[in-house]
Amino acid sequence: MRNPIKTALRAAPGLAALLAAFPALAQTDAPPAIDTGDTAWMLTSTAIVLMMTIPGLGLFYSGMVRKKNVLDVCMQVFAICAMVTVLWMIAGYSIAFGTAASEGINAFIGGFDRMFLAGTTMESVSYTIPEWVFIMFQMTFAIITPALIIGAFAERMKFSAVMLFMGLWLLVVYAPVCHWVWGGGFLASAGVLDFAGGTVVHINAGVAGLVVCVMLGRRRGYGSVNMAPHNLVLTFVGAALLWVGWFGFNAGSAVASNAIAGIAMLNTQVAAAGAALAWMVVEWVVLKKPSALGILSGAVAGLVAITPAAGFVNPTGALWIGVPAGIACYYAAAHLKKTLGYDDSLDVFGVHGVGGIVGALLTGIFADPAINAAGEGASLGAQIYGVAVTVVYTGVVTTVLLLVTKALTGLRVSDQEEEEGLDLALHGETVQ
Amino acid sequence: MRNPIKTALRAAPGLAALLAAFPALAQTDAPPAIDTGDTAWMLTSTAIVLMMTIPGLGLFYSGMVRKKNVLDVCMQVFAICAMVTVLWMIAGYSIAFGTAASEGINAFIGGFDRMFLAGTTMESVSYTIPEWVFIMFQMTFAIITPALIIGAFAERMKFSAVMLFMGLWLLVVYAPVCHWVWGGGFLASAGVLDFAGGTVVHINAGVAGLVVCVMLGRRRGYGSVNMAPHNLVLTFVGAALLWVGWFGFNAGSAVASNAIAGIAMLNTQVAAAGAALAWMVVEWVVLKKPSALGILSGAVAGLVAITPAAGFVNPTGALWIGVPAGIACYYAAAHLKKTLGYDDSLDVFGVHGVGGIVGALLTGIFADPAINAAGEGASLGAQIYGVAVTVVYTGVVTTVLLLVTKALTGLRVSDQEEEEGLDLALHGETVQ
Amino acid sequence: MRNPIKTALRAAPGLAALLAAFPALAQTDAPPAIDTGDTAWMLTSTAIVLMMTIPGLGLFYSGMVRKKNVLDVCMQVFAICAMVTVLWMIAGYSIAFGTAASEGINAFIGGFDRMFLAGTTMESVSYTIPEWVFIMFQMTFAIITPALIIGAFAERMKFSAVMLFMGLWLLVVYAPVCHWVWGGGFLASAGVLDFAGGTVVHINAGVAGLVVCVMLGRRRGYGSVNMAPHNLVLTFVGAALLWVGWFGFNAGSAVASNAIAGIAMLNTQVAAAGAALAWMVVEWVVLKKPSALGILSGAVAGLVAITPAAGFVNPTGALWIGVPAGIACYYAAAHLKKTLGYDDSLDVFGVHGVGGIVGALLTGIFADPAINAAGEGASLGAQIYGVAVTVVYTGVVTTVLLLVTKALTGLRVSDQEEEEGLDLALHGETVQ
Amino acid sequence: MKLIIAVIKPFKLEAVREALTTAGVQGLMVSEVKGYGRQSGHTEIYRGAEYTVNFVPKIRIEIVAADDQVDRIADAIAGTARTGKIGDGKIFVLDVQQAIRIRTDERGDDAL
Amino acid sequence: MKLIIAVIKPFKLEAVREALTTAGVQGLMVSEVKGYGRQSGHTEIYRGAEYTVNFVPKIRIEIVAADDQVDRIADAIAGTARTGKIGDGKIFVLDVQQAIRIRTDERGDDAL
Amino acid sequence: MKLIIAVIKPFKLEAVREALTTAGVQGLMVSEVKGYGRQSGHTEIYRGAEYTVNFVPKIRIEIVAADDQVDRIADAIAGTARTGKIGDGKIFVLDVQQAIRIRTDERGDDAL
Ligand SMILES: Nc1ncnc2c1ncn2[C@@H]1O[C@H](COP(=O)(O)OP(=O)(O)O)[C@@H](O)[C@H]1O
Ligand SMILES: Nc1ncnc2c1ncn2[C@@H]1O[C@H](COP(=O)(O)OP(=O)(O)O)[C@@H](O)[C@H]1O
Ligand SMILES: Nc1ncnc2c1ncn2[C@@H]1O[C@H](COP(=O)(O)OP(=O)(O)O)[C@@H](O)[C@H]1O
Repeated sequence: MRNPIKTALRAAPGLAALLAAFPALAQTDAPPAIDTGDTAWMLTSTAIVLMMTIPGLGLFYSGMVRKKNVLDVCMQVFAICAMVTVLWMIAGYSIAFGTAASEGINAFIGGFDRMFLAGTTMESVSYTIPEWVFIMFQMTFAIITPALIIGAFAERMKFSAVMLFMGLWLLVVYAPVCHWVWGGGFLASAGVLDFAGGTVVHINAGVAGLVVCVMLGRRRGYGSVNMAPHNLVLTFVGAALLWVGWFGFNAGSAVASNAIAGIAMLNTQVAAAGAALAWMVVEWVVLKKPSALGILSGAVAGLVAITPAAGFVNPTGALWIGVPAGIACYYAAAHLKKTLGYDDSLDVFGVHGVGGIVGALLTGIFADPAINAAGEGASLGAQIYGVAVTVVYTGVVTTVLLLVTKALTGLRVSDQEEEEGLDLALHGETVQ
Repeated sequence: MRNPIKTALRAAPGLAALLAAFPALAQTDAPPAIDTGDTAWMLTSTAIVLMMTIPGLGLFYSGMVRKKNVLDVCMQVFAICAMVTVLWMIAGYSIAFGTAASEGINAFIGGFDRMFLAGTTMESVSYTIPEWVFIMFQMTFAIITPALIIGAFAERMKFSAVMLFMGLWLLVVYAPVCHWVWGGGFLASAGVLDFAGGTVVHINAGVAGLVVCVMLGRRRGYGSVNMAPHNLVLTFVGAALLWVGWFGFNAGSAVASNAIAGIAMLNTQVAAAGAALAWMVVEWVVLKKPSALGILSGAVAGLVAITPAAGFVNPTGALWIGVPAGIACYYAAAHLKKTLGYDDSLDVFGVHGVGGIVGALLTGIFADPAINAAGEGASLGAQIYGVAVTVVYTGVVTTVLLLVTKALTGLRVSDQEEEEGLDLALHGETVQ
Repeated sequence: MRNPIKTALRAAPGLAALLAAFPALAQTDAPPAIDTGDTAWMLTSTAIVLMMTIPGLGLFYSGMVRKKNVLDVCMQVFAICAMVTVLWMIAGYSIAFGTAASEGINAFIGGFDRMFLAGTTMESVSYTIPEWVFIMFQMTFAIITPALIIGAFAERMKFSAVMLFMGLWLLVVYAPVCHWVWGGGFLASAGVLDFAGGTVVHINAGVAGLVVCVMLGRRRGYGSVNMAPHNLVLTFVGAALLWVGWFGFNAGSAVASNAIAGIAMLNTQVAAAGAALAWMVVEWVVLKKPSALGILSGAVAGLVAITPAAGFVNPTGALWIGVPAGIACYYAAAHLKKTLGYDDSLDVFGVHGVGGIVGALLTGIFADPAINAAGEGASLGAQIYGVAVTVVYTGVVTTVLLLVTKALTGLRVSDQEEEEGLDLALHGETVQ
Repeated sequence: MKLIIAVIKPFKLEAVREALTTAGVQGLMVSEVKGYGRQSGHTEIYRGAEYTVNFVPKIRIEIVAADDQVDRIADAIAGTARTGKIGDGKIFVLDVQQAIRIRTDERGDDAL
Repeated sequence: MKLIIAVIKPFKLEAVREALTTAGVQGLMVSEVKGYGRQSGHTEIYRGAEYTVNFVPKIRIEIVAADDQVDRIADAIAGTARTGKIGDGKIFVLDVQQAIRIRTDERGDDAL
Repeated sequence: MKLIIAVIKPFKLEAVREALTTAGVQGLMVSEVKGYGRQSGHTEIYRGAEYTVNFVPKIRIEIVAADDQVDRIADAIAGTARTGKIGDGKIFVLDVQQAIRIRTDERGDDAL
């Protein structure tokens, strides 16, 4: 039988933080008790991380597309949420947090022993919370990661292709990478620090987005037709809900209601603010007008960048992660994309890929042992290793999955459907 | 004097769950202590259940009406929220959770001893939380139930009639039915399982909605004029906030921050996802295009259906409650309504009535004693009894209250007001 | 070295409440332990108070302006959120909650010992929560207060002027006033009761708003051009999120997960409802049509008015604070403004100034020692004193800061920019 | 050929379109306009401000038709759009020199 | 009868409407158009993409009037809408063959 | 002078505007209309209700031009807007009596 405590210790974001906080847990086998306060915070965190995706991400993205494609974006986000829920329950959680028979295999994948959540009972405890809550919390991470990718191929991909690709990607890319970092896999062993998912969630989604948009090709009329965001009020609301929900994402990754959760929340706030201001100032200087799209994008860039670092750095460190992230992502979205010529519709790579990499690397630099003893062993080298492995794996496997999807359903809508708008063409609906 | 502990034990959703969890409470009279963790979760649950109604339900519904009626819908939801708050404090809580002088009466109605919240002090405890919090939590349920009904008569009922009818309905229908199930009334004694309000909230509102829309008659032009939803982005946001808030509704009904809350949250997620996918797939197969309205409606259908079962079933059971609920509600909204010819504008009966009944019955089948000892006595018979009693009572009394309202204020706006739109005609405002 | 416990005791909203609740704390120096339940509720409160500003306030305000200025409003709110975050971390928290060298100075200002959050460690505790959490919670109050002001000068102030003025105002007005009331300053000593910020937040912002709109002059075409709210659905969502978030604001000001938090939440709900109904009824009687704008404004008026009283009064008291607040604010927005002729675009003074004053005064009348022992010493005199001091200080200093801003950046956009709309003129964007 | 411009009440659009189809009209354009006329607008009040909105929403229908069709078409519109209350709208007829079907380059009546 | 089409800057609408009422005009139609002319549009930049928006929002006013009213009306419009800056707009006059008031079936000048 | 009214498919707007600029057109008005013609609309289904939406979104372009420019302009529009599929749209030409540039009070061809 699997040992619930060992599983619990392996199965978590903010792992090192917790080992530091509860050293005793690592040594004894006494069943840990449930703490109602910790559980309350994790229930709340779960709710607000779900809110990041629906409606948060849906609004953030749908405000940026043209009016004829807005419902398609909302529906993709919502359908991914539903599909990942069922897949996570059936197999995703097991692949990420189950225990493979051999230790060699377990370094890479978590096994199929926990399919349909087998083995979880009313007494199962992860850390100091019921395992049901831990499953739910992790599920919300599994939901948002594929949903992030849709920004890269918005306004041109078939709905059937989206569903097929995302289902495969969850099981073949997300779940294993999640296992490597949080499920006791080889990246955790290598000392890669990722408090709340900079690598697992953001670099992962950012790179996948880049691959998809390159393989799909640009939108019709890209570069000549005006594709300005149709309603940035939606994007404002989306960015705001992402920000608020990110407290659950980052402070929730402490898996406890304690000082680590507190500093993680504060760092999240400071980095988001720093990056938002940085993007705004750069735009103000360069383009003479600070834009709403700019400051909102900047905030998200900062949130992405602080994700791996939230429970490891001090607030000043958070500021120094946020500001460069805002500038780097501005550069990526405004210049790199133009130079390289790919059409990453809503800058998934520019914000999540680049912001995630900036954050992952700076975590190695700014980790402060006074905040979290686990930060002591932080090294830039380990961080680079973690980033590199993820980029390569995701890049390659995403390509393969897209080829499979293309063979089965095709990837792009027809020219006429693209012209008409995906809302009407694919869903028979329009926004008035 | 009434015994606060006994009241507390009677006065609660998820009652059986709690009796199982704290058996000691049932035997001793020692004042239970407040648990800060449980209280934290219940404060949070209260906040997000309120968020289900404002703005959640307001957005869900207002996106589905025509542009000329959108503010009327928002305003009805908001005004009901305000009015029920005051009525609940004055009399509703007392009727639902007070103690009638005689036990015979108490089976049906809770008495008037707690009007204006008399008897609640800073020391009053319900379960392990301050009674103030319990009052607030229950208030949010009392708010959303009448608000759900407005979807059935949207776009044609007088605002004054809405207010009068809703005030009466709260006191004469909602509060007593709430007492029957959660306040120690006869349905609880009969072994009817309703974890978080499938009967009290959803069947109740669904049946009332059906009665109102039939008595009011159809909207002008129904069947010939295009009444397509004017902005499904609003409906998307509304459905998403309902989903998130439902965690407070269902997991909050554990009245504790524990494994029951955890499994209730997970079940909620799984059932919503299953029903959303089911509705989407049926639509895809039947109509060739999966619509945003469809998947959003499906999710709500699943949330409704899992409500009575959330703390009694395992996740696989939740999936098997969600999927049929999605299909049944699709059928009700797309076919049953057409066949019978009533104009339930936004399918309150089709989703809440039908979904509620599906959920109530399947709770009797899927209740798993390994999850919750209280599920042991589950029986389809008791569930059918509970549904039948509620349908009949609500159906009859709602009819009477509508006749009273009609006599006092009239029910429908004039043809010209309906044509012009209720926003301008009743509130002097329009959305640009 | 400063004593962390004494600081904690001084440094808090709902101060008196806590002194009453934990009398022991005031006498011993034993380090208080962290309570995970209290911490969970404060983490949650922080998240939902941030949600009040982004997106809540942004939506509430942007729905009320004309379509050409909607993004400018959103962006101001968002940029203030980011800027205040950084300023609060650098100096604001220190000014408000630091300890000045001399006691004489400390009555007025908190000193610069805590700049860059110096001195806060992973062991720092405020009350029963990590100090990081307390810093974050307070930060969300510091964010919303200046953001409230923008409603007064909406549709005509330069974005650069907004940023400069707000940065100054935070440090020179907000932080000191916060210190006076919650940081151990002279208003606390004088027995002024302000549970959650009626004076610090609402009167402060309301008066500042009045000063700005008078100094800026009216919008072009004020009184002849139709400036009706362009989309009250946004305002509905904003008001609803303000309402929900206010639970964190008021119940969070208990800095604990207990009966005080419970009664504060219930009072918040009742007062909001009472004021919403009051405004609606007045409008219905006077103008024959109850408007969405009216009931939404009324709810906010009630929320403002209950803020200073939330943890001191009983629910009936809350109702008697809400109802007059709704009526008084209706009068201020609909008549006083007209009579005096200033153009407070979105009635910041009419709702927050007037509502705040009504609430502050009525707190002195309705404070109930059975709810909170700290209410025993409540006196109308002390309340008037608190209001007067704040009005004068804010009025004078805001004027000075505006003159400084005017000299450095100018205050108003050009006539042509105002005509064209601030979205396009200042940010190069439009809502389609 | 003639251009017929009709301004009608919005809720009459569907009925008028059907009447026109019956009358043999095969093509037309519809747009939203704000009308100003005898029919008065409404008053908006919000937070003390009071404005008269002079404009009333109307629908404009435009049809280019052969000369001999004009009367039938005008009658079809007038007959269907009439409610007898102020604000029913107007029909205007203008002369058209030329019509071209873009797809086929047909000209004149053939292009309609 | 004549159809007068005026394209003006949006913020001049209310003033022009008042001037027209003063000049005795009792009915008109207003619609929103995008204008293209000497007045140049603006540039939109977002995340590296840069587009010139050539069109400028304008308001089109249409009035059908008796022949002898046309000059007065055109003068009233031009006088009120003029700012002297590029983009003030145009007035076009077309001939109208027939006008019908739907409500009463009145024809010609009586229908206006 | 003539008024040229062209109804085209929305996605052709930018191309047509460029062709017109090349053809020397210096001013025009663009508005959105709902077109009804041979090209059929689509069916909307929601929760059991089924409606045929008869109207198709179109763009109307209006240009007032000197008489001798009309053919070139019409050709430029037709040539650019043609896809060969049903629904490409129409061009109508009407006579214009007078044109005034509001800014300068210029009249006739000078006002264009
Ligand atoms: N002279 C006119 N020129 C252009 N449009 C007109 C004219 N007179 C009326 N209209 C249009 O016809 C509509 C109806 O006219 P109105 O005077 O309100 O009622 P009725 O047609 O019943 O006399 C107006 O809203 C306006 O759009
Ligand atoms: N030849 C034309 N045909 C139709 N509309 C025109 C024409 N020329 C100009 N317009 C309209 O008049 C508006 C103003 O014209 P513009 O050339 O910008 O300035 P001005 O009228 O001051 O010369 C344009 O935006 C366009 O809508
Ligand atoms: N007689 C007409 N009068 C006014 N507009 C017309 C007329 N006929 C067609 N149209 C417009 O032209 C558009 C295209 O016409 P349609 O019959 O669909 O295709 P085609 O131009 O290829 O024959 C229609 O949508 C309508 O807006």
